[in-house]
Amino acid sequence: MLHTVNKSSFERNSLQSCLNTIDDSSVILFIEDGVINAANNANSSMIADLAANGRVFALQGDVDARGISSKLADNIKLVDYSGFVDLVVEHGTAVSWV
Amino acid sequence: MLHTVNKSSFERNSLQSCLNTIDDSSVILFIEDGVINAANNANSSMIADLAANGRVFALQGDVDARGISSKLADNIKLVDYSGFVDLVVEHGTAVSWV
Amino acid sequence: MATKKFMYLNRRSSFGTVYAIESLEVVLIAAAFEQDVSLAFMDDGVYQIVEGQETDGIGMKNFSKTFHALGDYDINKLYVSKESLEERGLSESDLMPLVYEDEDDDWEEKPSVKVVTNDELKAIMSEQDVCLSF
Amino acid sequence: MATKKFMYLNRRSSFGTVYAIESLEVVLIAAAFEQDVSLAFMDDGVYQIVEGQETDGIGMKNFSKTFHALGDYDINKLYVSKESLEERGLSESDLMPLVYEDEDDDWEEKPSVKVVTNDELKAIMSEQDVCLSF
Amino acid sequence: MKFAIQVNEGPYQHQASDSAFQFAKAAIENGHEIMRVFFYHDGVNNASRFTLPPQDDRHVVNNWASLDIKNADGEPELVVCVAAALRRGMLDESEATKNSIEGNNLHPAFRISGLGQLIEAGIQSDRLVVFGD
Amino acid sequence: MKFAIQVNEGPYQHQASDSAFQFAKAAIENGHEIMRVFFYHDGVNNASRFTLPPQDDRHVVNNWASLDIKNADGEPELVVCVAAALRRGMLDESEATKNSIEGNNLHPAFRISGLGQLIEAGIQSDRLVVFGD
Repeated sequence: MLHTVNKSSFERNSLQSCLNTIDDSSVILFIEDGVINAANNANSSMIADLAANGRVFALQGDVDARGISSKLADNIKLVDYSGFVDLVVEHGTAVSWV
Repeated sequence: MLHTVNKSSFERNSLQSCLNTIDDSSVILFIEDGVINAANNANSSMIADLAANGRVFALQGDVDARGISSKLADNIKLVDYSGFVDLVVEHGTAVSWV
Repeated sequence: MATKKFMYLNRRSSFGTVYAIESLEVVLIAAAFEQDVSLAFMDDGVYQIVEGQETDGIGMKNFSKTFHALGDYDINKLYVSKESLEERGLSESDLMPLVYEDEDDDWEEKPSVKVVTNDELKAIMSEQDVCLSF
Repeated sequence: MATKKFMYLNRRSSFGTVYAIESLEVVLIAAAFEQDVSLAFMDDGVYQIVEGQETDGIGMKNFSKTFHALGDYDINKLYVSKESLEERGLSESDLMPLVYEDEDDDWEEKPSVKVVTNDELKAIMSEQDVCLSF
Repeated sequence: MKFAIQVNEGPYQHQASDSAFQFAKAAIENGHEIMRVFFYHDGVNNASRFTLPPQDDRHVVNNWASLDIKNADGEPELVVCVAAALRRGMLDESEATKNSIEGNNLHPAFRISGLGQLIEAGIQSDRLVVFGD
Repeated sequence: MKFAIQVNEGPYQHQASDSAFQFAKAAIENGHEIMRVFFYHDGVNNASRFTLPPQDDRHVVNNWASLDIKNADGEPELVVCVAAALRRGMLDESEATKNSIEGNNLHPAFRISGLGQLIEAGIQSDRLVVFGD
């Protein structure tokens, strides 16, 4: 499964809820304000293990828009919209943590 | 000042942000989904002291709509919309933690 | 048509936003399509099915009773996060007693609501073909 | 007209929602009314004035440069929550160097942005007559 | 006392507009004046005369109109921000004509004006209360 | 692959509609099919032909229209939920006439239909992706 998270974990609980129910083969893609979760900050430990396993992606355009491209946490993989489409194709059911 | 909080602290950080910057003479009114913060739950300690000082209000109509009228935390004062108006009159500047 | 597993993921309470009522409207339509339908209630979504909602004081429509109709539409898999309930000081007895009649068991009335752990929910979610989030 | 203290409270980042840009539009209009204007940036609102925002990849308008115009409109009290910056791994040097020319000090260029603790912000908020939240 | 109200969200999606209406109604019933309601962001969508909710639900737009909030000149003080309105497709006859659009959707109990009306409301009212998401 | 997209928020207020558009565009460029975009909740507001953003900003409604998503019969597959639309003042000519409203605001690149179209999209597509707040 592909889980998209579009909100900052500082503002909302959606990343935590996603992490509570994500299975071992799923990946997470941060889009919109969700890319704030891809920055190196006080909440980074939430996703460190998943990222180390190559399971955390962030949308490049949204990262650039927030001015945090030089501040990403370790092991975040960047994709463009075309890469977003590929993730949906590859990982099957898409769950949006809106 | 009157601070209104209209979101659940389980979903958003607005109650915490309000508490970080509320001064000693201000009161809080929970409206809409903010009344979830008036229920007795895992986050109740956030507002226990303020409530004990009589500084925490909740809108009765919103409490009833969420089915939590029998589950309120200690010392929450209920008001109707008329009481909401009175709080705005009495406490001056209104800050909405939208 | 092929049968797919549809999950409706409800994470918000009933009246602060429109998502709860408009999610329920989708679910009622979905019943006609004879797909495998599950509803998940987690986070503040658990408040959607708390017993005793009264909306007279806010001038909004009280649609909570509509959940009782789901059983008649063969929608009887309502999964509620145990952890979400507990955090909110709620238990199963605070929820509406939603039921359905089991056609495979002499139409016996059975509960539609099942409180599950997040780990159980994880397994249920993993089986879904389509997830609609509200 | 009487002079009142107006605070614009910005708690959300720039592009996920419209609040940031439409807040800035209000502030620019407000300048014409010669009121006492302060802006507060807290929570994810601090991202609004981070240096180096680039929106080509999302097809949205990059309005971040408009913050540089505030000084010309005598809007030079931009308070940024220290705690909000720190939580997000940001420091003052990550913010846009927003300045104004001080007419009371031989038009010397001075910083408009002031990083303050939540306690300092509390005191500033307490003095306001009107608070517009975005 | 003289109140001003800002509404930041549209009808039905968020409770903000309902809460603001209930607040305004209670203020008027308590003998206060609502000098202006300013609709900003998606709040502009509260002003559509095309709105057709189900029979058994409240009619948010008509609720606002029923308050009949006007100034001394008889103009509506349910004010819709022009910039926010155009961006979201809320037009009165004048804006529609100016932009060569056929038709318009602004309810006659509302009027379109500039952001200055919000600042002015903040200055002239005793209290400004914001309702949003 | 055959994609369906659900859009839950209106234009400009939230990024959801922009993200969904960029995703749809990329999918088409990569050779996939967008079999339907279903606009629900405030998402219905993406279909307004009255929308007039500032010159220097993107035009969200025209962006969607530019994708020219149609089915084999030539009908638009930018589908607006009728219940959500009526509640929010989004009308085509037929709904306006039926409800005795003068005027309508649906952009011709979209069509109004029932919620069954969302379920059908879930069944018939290979992937359904939701964009919301």
